[in-house]
Amino acid sequence: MSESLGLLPALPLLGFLILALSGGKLPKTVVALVGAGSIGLAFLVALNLALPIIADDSLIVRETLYTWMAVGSFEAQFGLTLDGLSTVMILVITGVGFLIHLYSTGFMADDPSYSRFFAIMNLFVASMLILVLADNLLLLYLGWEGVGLCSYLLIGFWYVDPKNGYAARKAFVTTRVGDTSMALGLLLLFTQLGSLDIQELMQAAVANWSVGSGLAIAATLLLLGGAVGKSAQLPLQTWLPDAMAGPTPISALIHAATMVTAGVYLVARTHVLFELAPSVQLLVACIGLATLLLAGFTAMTQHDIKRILAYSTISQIGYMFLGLGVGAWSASVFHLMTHAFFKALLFLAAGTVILSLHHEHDIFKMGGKRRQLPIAFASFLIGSLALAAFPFTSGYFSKDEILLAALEFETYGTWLWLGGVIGAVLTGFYSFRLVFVVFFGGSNGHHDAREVTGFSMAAPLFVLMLLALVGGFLTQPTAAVFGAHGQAGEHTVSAALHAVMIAAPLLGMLASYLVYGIGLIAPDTILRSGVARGLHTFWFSGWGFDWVYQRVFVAPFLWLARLNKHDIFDSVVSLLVRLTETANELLARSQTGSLRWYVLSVVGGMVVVLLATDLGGLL
Amino acid sequence: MSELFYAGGLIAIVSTLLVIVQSNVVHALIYLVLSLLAVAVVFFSLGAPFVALLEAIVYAGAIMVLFLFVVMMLNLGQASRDQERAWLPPRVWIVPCTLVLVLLGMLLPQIFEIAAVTNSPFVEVGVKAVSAELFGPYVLAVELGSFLLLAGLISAYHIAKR
Amino acid sequence: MGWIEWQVGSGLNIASILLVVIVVAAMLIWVERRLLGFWQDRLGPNRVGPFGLLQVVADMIKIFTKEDWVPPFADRFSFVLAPTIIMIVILLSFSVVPFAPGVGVVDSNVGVLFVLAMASLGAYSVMLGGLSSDNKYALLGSLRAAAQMVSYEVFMGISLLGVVALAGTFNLREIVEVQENGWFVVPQFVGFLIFLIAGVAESHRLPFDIPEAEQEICAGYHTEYSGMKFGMFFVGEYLGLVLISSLITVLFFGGWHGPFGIGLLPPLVWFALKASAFIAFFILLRAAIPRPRYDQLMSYGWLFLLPLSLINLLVTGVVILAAN
Amino acid sequence: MSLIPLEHGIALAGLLFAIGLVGVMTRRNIVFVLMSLEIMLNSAGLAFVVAGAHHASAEGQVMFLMILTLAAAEVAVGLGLIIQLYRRFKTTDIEVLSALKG
Repeated sequence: MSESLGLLPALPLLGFLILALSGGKLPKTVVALVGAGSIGLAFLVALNLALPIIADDSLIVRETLYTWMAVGSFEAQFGLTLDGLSTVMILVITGVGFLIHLYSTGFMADDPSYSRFFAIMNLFVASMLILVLADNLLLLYLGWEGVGLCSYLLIGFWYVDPKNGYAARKAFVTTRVGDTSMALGLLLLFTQLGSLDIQELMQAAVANWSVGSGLAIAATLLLLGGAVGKSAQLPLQTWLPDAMAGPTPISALIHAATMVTAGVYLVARTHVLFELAPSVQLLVACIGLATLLLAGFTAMTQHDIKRILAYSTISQIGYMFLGLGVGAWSASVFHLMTHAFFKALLFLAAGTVILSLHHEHDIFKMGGKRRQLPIAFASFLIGSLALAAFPFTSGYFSKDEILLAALEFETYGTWLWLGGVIGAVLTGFYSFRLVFVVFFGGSNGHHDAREVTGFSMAAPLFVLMLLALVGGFLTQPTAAVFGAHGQAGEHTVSAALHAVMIAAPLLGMLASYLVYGIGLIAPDTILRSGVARGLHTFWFSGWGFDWVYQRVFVAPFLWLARLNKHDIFDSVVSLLVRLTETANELLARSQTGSLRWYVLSVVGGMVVVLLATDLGGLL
Repeated sequence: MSELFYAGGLIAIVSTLLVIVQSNVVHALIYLVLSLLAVAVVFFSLGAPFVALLEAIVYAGAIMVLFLFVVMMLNLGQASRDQERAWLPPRVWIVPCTLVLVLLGMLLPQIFEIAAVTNSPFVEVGVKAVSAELFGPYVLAVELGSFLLLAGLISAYHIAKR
Repeated sequence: MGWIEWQVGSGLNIASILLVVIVVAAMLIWVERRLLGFWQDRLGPNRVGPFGLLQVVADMIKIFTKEDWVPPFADRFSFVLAPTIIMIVILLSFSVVPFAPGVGVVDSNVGVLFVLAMASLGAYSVMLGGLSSDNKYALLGSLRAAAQMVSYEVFMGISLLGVVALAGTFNLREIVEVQENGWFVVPQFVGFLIFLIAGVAESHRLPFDIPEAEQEICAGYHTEYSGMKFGMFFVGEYLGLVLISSLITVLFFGGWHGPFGIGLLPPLVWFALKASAFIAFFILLRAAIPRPRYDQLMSYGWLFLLPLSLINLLVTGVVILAAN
Repeated sequence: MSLIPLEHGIALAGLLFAIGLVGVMTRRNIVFVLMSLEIMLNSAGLAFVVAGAHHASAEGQVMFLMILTLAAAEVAVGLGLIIQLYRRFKTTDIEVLSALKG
C-alpha cells in the first residue's frame, strides 16, 4: 500500500521521461498509449489508495521516500501524505486528467508536436500530484513550481505565434509574483516555527501563536499571495484569460480542472493557520467575492468562447475562495471537485466546437449549431446547468453549501451571501448566453460544421456529463481533515432564502433567454445608451485591469529598462573589461609573431631575473 | 685523456661557432657534424665510450643525415645563400651576443666556484653498466622514450605527407 | 711471422695494415674485372704485364696524373671533402678489425659500435658528393644513397646484436675468441644473411648500386668527379668490400680460427682465405644478379628485413635467457 | 688516468649552449634555428654525461640517451614541419610565419 503512494507521481513522471527522451521519434499510437495510459494507471492506483480512505476518513497514509535535502538542522524529506483532502485531489487530478488525456489523443491527432504535448501534460500531472501529496511545504513548493513551469510550456505550446509566447510569459510572470510571496511565506514559517512539515507546522502554529497574532497574519497573507497568483484571483487574475492561447485540452486540464485549484488547495491545506488569522480569512472571502463578481460581469460581455469559460473559471474559484474565507473548507473543496467536472466538460465541449469550426473562437460567428453538434450541445447544456447551479446538478449542491456558509458567517455574512447570489445570477446569465448564442438561433454564416468526434473524444464527454449531473451526490472524506467546524453541517436557513438561492441562477437564465434566446431585447438596443456602452467596454476589458497593469507596472518597468539599457551598474564591470582590453592591446604589441623576438625576450627575462637574484645575493 | 678532452672541447666550440655564422646550410651541417663528433670525443675522454659512439651513430650519423636529406629536398641554391648573408648584418648579432655574454658572465664564475672541490679519477662506465641502469631503474623512461619515438614517427609522417 | 713480436696497436702493425688493406683494395680493381670476365665468359684486362697484373699500376698512373678538376658550379668545400670522408671512415673502421692474435690497430670494447658509427658517417660521403656537384643526376643519386644507407644501417645494426648477445661483448677480438669452438654462422644464420644483404647495400655494390646506377642516373653521386677524387670513391668502394668481407669473417665465421678447430694454417692465413672467399662471392653477386628497382629495395628492407632481424634478435634473446 | 675537472666539462656544455642560444636568437632560416636547437640539446646531454662521469655513474649516460631519443623525435617532427612550410610558403624564413602576432 505504502509503495503505491510513491507510484502515484512516479507513473506520470515515467510517462514524461519516456516521451521526452524519445525525442518525438515514437509513433503516435505509442505516444497516446504512454501519455494517456500512464495517467489511467495512476487513476487506478489513486482509486486503490482512495477506497480505504473514503471508507474511513480519519485514515492517513504517510510515506517518506528519501531525504531530499539536509542542511544544518533543516531536513526536508521527500515525503508523501495521503489524507482525506489529498484523496479528493488525487482522484480529481488523475480522474479528470485521464479523461482529458483521452480526449487529447483525438483532439491533438493532427498536431506535429504530439509527443511533446503528452510529455508536458504528463509532467504537469506528476507535478500536481507531488503538490497535493507533499507532506511538507517545501515539497509542495516543488510541485507548485513544476505546475507553473508546465503551464508556461503548455500555454506557449503553439510557440510559433509570438502572441502565444507572450501569453505564456504573462502567465508565468504573473504567477511568479504570487510564488515569490509564497516563498517568503515559507521562509517566515520556517524561521518562526522551525519546520516545514505540514503536520508539525500546524501543531506548532496552534501552540505558539494566538488568534489574530501579527505573525499569523503575515504568514497567511504571504501564503494567500501565492494562492491568489496560482488561482487567478484578484488582483492577479489577468493571466488566466490570456492563457487560453494553448490548445483547448490544456485549458481544460490546467486552467479549469486542476492547476488553478492549487491555490484553493493550499489555503485548505493550511486552514489551521488561516483560522489563527480571522482578518486574513475575511480578506480571503472578500477577494473571492470581488473576483467572482468582477469575472461574472466580464464574462457577460466577452465574445471569445474560451475567454468566457476562462472568466467563468475565475468566477467559480472566487466562490471557492469565498467558501474558504467563511470557513466552509469542506464546501470549497466540494465545489472544487464539482467545478473540475463541469468545467472540464465545458472546455472539452468547447474544444469540439472550435475544432469543428476550424478554430473559430468568436461565439457570434457560430450560432444554430444544435443539430450539427449534438454531443457538444448536450455537453454544453449539462455543463452550463451545473455551472449555473441549476437545482440537483452537481454545481447546485456545492454552491449552495458555500452560500449557506457565507450567510452564517458572523462578520458581513449577509453581504457576502448577497454578493454570492448576485454572482449566481450573473453565472446563469453568461453561461446560457453562451448556450443560446452558439447553439440556437440561425446559423451565422459559418459553414460545414461537422462534429469531429471519435470514441476517444466522445467517451470523456459522456463520462463528464454524468459526473457533472450527479457529482453532487458524491461524498468526500474530508471531515477528519477539517474537523467539525469546517464541515457543512445541517444549515438552518429559512425557506425564503433558499428559494432566493435557487431562483437566482434561474433569473439569470431567463434574462439570457429573453435577450439571446428569443431576442426580446436585442443586445444592440441596450448598448445604445451611453452608460451601458461604457459599462460594456469597461467589463469587456476585464475591468481595465490589464490597462491599469500596463500603465502601473509594465510601462514603468519598460521605461526603467530602457533607461538602464546600457546598464549603469555594468559600467563598473565594463571598466574592468576595458582595462583588461587596454592591457591586452599593449601586451599584444609584444606578440610580434617573430620567433627570434620571443627567444630574445625569454633570454632577456632570464638575464633580468638572474641579475636581480645575483644583486639580491650580493646585497 | 685530458688532452683528448681539451682538444675535443676546443674543436667543438670552434666548429659550433662556425655553424651559427655560416651562410651555407650544407657547410653549417658539416661543421655541426664535426662539432658533434668532437663532443663524442669528449664523451670518450670522460670514460663514456658507449654514448660517445651513440652520439656518432645517432646524432651525427642519423639525425644530421636527416637534416642533410631535407636540405637536399629543399635544394636551396645560391639565392638562398645570398639571402642568408643579407639577413646577417653585424648589428643583428649585438643584442643576442650581449645577452648571452651576460648570462655566461653570471654562469661561469658560479660553475667554477661550486665544482672546483672534487675531482674523481677517470673511470670508464661501459655499455654493460649503462644497459643495466637503463633496463633496471630507468626501464619506465625507456618505455616513455619508445612512446616518444612512436609519436614522433607518426606525426612526422602525417606532417610531411602531401 | 715468428721473427717479429706482433702487438696490437704498435706502429708496425698500423703501418702494415694500412698498406696491405690499400694494396688489396687496389688490386681488387683488377681481380674484379678478371673474375667478371671469367664468369661472363670473356677475357677482362690481360694486356698490361703478366695476366694484366700491371693494369692496376697503369690505372694508378692515369688517375694520379689526371687534372684535379673541380666544376665551377660545384660547392668546392663539400666537393673536396666528400671523397675523403669515405676513405677516412672505412680506413678507420679497419682499426678495430682483429685480423689475427696480435694483429690489429685497436682492441676496443665497443668495436662493433665503432664499425656501425663509421658506417653511418660514410653516408655523408655520398650525400655531400651528390649535393655539392649541383647536378640533378648527382642529387638524385645522393638522395637514393642517403635513404638506402640510413635504412640498411638499421638492419645491419640489429642483425649484429644477435652475435653481440651470444658473445656477451662489443669487442670484436673477444667475439672472435668466443667462436673458437663454433662459428656464429650456425646459431645466427638469419643474422648472417641479413648482415650480408645489408653489407652489400651499405657499400652500394651491385646489385644494390642504385645510387650510382649508370643506366638510370649516369653514375649518380660521382658523375662530376674525375681524377684522384674519383679514385678515392673508387678505391673506397673496394675498401668497403674488403671491410664487409672481413667483418663477416670476424662476426660469423670465426675470424682467424680454422673450421672445426683445425689449426693447420697460421691464423692470418685463415682470415685472409675466408675474407677472400667472401670478396669473390660479392664479385659473383655482381656478375649474377640484376639490379632491383629503388622502391623494391626500400620496401624489401623495411617490410621484410626489419621484421626478420627483430624476430631474430627476439628469438636469440629468448634462447639465451632459456639457456641461463 | 689524468683528471678532467668537472667544471671544465660543465663550462664546455655551457659554452655550447650559449652558442646554440645565440644561433636561435639570430638566425632567420628555420633550418638554422633547428640546428641551433640541436646544439643546445646536445650541450644539455653533455652536461649530464660530464656529471655522470664525475660520479663514475651510468645515470648521466642514461639521461643522455633520453635526450638523444628526444632529439630524434624532435628532429623528425621539426623537419617534417620545415618541409611542409617550405611547400606552403616557398621560403625558410621564420619571420614570414608570423600569423600569430597579436
